[in-house]
Amino acid sequence: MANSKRISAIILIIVIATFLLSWIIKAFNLEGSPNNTGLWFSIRDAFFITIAAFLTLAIFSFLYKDNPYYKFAEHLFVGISAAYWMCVGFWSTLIGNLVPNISSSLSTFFRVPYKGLHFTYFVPLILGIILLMRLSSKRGWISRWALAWIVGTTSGLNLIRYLRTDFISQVSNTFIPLLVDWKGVGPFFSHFSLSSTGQFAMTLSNWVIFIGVFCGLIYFFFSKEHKGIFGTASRVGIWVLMITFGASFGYTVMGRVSLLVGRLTYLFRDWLGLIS
Amino acid sequence: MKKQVPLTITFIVGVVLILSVFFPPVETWGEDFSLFFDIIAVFAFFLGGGNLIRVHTERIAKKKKDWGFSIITILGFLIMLAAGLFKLWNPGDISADVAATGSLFQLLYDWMFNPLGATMYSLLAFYVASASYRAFRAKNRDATILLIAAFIILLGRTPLGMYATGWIPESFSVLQIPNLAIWVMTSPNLAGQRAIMIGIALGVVAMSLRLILGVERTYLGMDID
Amino acid sequence: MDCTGKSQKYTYIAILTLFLSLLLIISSANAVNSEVLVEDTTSAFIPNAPTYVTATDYKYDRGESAIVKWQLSSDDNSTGKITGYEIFRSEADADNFVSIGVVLPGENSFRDKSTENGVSYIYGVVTLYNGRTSQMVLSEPITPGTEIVNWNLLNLFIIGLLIAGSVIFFITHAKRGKKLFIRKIAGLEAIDEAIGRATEMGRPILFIPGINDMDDVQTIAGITLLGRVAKVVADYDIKINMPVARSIVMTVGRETIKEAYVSAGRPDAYSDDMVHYITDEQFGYVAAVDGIMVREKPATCFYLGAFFAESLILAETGNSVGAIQIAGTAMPAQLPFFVAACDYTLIGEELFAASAYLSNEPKQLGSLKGQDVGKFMAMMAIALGVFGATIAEAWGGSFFIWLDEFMHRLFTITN
Amino acid sequence: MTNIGLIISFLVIGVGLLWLFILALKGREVDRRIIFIFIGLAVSVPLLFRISFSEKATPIVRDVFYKIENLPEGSNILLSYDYGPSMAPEVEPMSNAFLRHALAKNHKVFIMCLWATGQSLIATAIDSIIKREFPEKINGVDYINIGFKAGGQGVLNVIITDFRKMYLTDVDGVNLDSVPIFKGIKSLKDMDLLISIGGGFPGVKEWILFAGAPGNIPTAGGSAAVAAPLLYPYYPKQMVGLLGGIKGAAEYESELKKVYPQFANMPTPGIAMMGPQTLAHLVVMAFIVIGNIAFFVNRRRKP
Repeated sequence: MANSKRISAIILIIVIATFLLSWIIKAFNLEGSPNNTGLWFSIRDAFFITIAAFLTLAIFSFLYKDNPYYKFAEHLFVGISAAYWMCVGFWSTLIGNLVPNISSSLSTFFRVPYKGLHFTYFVPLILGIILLMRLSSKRGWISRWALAWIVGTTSGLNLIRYLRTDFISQVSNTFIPLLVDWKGVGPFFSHFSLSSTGQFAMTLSNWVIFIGVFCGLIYFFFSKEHKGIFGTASRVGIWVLMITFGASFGYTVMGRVSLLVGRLTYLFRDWLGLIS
Repeated sequence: MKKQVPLTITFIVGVVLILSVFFPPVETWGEDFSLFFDIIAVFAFFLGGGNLIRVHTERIAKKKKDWGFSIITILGFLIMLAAGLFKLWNPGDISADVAATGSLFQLLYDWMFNPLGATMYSLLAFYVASASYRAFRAKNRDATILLIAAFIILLGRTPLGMYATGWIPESFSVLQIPNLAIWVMTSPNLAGQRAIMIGIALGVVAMSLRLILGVERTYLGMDID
Repeated sequence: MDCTGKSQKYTYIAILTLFLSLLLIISSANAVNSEVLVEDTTSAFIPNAPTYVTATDYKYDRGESAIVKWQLSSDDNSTGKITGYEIFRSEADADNFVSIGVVLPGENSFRDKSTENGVSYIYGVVTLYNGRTSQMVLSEPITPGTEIVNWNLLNLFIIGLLIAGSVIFFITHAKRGKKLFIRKIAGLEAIDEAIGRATEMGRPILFIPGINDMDDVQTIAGITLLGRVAKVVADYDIKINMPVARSIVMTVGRETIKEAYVSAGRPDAYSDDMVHYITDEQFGYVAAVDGIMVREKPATCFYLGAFFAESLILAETGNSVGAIQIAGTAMPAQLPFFVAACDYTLIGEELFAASAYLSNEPKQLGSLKGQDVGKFMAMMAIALGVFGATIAEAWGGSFFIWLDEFMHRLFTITN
Repeated sequence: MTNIGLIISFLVIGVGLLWLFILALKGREVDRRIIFIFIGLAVSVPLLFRISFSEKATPIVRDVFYKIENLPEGSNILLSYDYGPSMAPEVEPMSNAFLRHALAKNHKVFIMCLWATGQSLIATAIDSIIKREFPEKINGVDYINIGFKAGGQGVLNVIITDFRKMYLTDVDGVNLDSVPIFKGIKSLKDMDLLISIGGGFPGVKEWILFAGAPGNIPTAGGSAAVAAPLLYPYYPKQMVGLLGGIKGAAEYESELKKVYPQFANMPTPGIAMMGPQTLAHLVVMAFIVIGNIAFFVNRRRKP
């Protein structure tokens, strides 16, 4: 047990030493660079750049195994992000919308245009305070009144919007002709081509969309046994869904990789200065 | 009493917001109810912060596992909160943008919040790679179709696809990998996503209806015990 | 074909006829208010002002916008002499005309979006040709007002009524104890087989209900399926391990498993630490679950609930310890990884159907059937619409052109 | 420089893949951390040697570009920064490209966000792009930053009919009634184009559901790659076009440089990231192939 404590102490010393070293080198580096903004700012910016780099490495250390440095960085992140959202929300919506409608003295103090006293704005104020009562386990049940307003608004807004744009519009988007600028069988084969903007590609595309949507809906249809024609249609449906998942898979891999490229660019360029 | 009042609030708010679409005079009410929802949403941020403080102070008080790191969470939280609420180092006056350049709030965002958040998610690139090597198998027909489609997209979404199949003449240009990737996205993917979207839309309509009419109450029953 | 099947067929036919008859009423309502403007073309002479300017209150809003229409200036032809039209507005009594918009040649209408409800306005339109303007032609004064009902949204209201009506109908139908038919869910068999494997190999089952709280429908469905797994676990005394990321999910999970043990007549075999809380934080939770998987080497892993980026890490570790993995989630972004890495995946609504099938709860069953009516409507409409569009495009024929137009107007919301 | 880099990259990656392939064939379990090092190298090497490829815009990206390009000068364009640090590397090149394009076309740019973290991102964008590259643009006349409001779809449901009910001032506390750019702007319906940049919730989908479709306002999107496939059903009717992931950003940047010579030497982070991105894709594909070959070989070996 003792020597593992000693190893972690050594690691800690090495980390702090490299941190100070990197800070000093970065400070000189910034001081020497053409657009330096004075000694104090170089030291401060060098400190911040090094902090950001060490926090990045602390999170990457999770890849080796869960360790105290990762826990430090992760706990710091949880604390900072909670406070960040609180502050921006406070200034933008509480001061920006609530205060101008309930008190003129506060409005002048915060320099926001006073809109006159609107009693209806006390409804969200009271419900908001009630929501905070959830923190006390004894009188927590009253917080459900505020939760009710949130659930009511979300449901009321979602019901019509999803029905209109995700159901009705998607159905009308699928009213597509299965024979694109059709001039008869002769012309269709006479200038037949596989070019991506050709008539064949467009027609095939419309067929795939129609069959894909129709069979996809059959796959998610639960009121009829998937046997016979219905069974084959639902199997075609699952094949189309598999292509859809394949596409999402490809895009997700692309997305995750570019996040890593972004972080490594920071480390190589802003911190180590290996690339311009 | 404990259940009746919330159910009526949900019913009234839900119905007013639905009517505000169909009856223009009710639209003003719809705007106000949405605005009140936005203000309550900020109190929900405060609830999140309060919860965080409660959990971590409790962990420190009871010396639970990793209680030392809870101090870091609380410290980070308080420093950021002070920087934001008092607009420390903020060039402007009290009504200035909380994230104005040069303010401590913006510095902490740029140099701590941003690297931590970005790096946390960039870990996934490593996990995607290791999962690709160890877990993604063409075990059955469905998984095979999935992996083939993924290949076309992965190749088509990078210049590699163009170099590999750039030579194919225009009259067969559908077979060029980048065009094939575009076709996969705008036909089968579009059809599959649309079928899923219609399914989810009907699910949202049904669930919203159950919540407004009070048939669905699990969000209420959560903390009775 | 039991009797419920036959009565179900009648309900569909009833809904369908209701659906079609109501549609006829709507289409006539829409056809009435689309005016047709006659274009007049006179001989070209020195460019002059547009003629016959009219302003009308924009229908179905709170008096916040008006439509200005005019007939094109007689020289607005392909020679391109004029560069456009400018629209002015002034309050009826005061004579202060202010420009509110410029449109390109060939356009004959403009929508003024910022009028005050109840104030009366006069609109003027002039023809522009490179800087100079013709004299202004005025419209009659109009006062934009609020309409009570927005009739443009009648089709949205009807379709919404049909879907909401069928959901409510089936929920009340189920509440009155009537049996509602749901097809066999292949996923449930896969779950039973996976549990069977755990009993053969005598190794534990790992159950993960997602990382969201009980307010997420997917977590509720996950807990319902836990009920089925717990029943078999209680009967054959298999070790179950359920690490959770939310304290409320822990309490509900414990109740579900305890109930299964009690109904299997072995309340003493149940212990609370089968279900244990780890942390709310996404990656911290996944790291801990990975540790459990590697140590205990479960025979079967269940991932049923709401998952985010961590689905990838779970499925990969489960694969590496050689467990059979059954996943189920409605998160579109995570389905590809579960499908590629797990043995069976309940895709989106299948998770909810399985939960409704098992729980036989009226609200879940009824809403599932109501959604099926919605899907049935969507399928019929798409078939009709595509049929009409294809024939109208390829061969024409007045009926098909009308059908194509009618379906488009019915399923397009203009406000 | 770059072609040496290309050779070294392919060498490093090729040798590594071969070694992993042999291990897999022997059915040897490969520790997850070795693969981590491998993908780390596969991204770092091309980054250090600055390998980049040329890009050509695909239709779904071109539609957004030429929608902004063909709008008459001085049109109203709304940019919404709906993302945070977890998506910034992917979508920040898009928001910078949109900002440069709109300002180069002298459109009026209204900037807001539905994510709290957007407020810091906008402050950085205004400093690094508007103030530095477009010094002649005046705050409150050519562009305005109205910042964050909490509530997501709740915000959209208000500003679709009445901006001033939700936004009384801009982000610096200046009353909107006294700002020239907001004269005559009553609601979102006065915007000629809405562009939402993001990929989470609230994001492009919420802008289409709660603003673009009900208000009949043209809406375009710039989304993280994860969310792009889910938005295709809206294209082209409910969504003018979409930039999906870093590839979308790179395509838009290449179109911008082609049409606007003044941007010849502007930073193009999107194109710069496509080099390592391409090689990483290659490695992931190779992993899948190797993994599956080993899977089938081992399955045949065991009964």
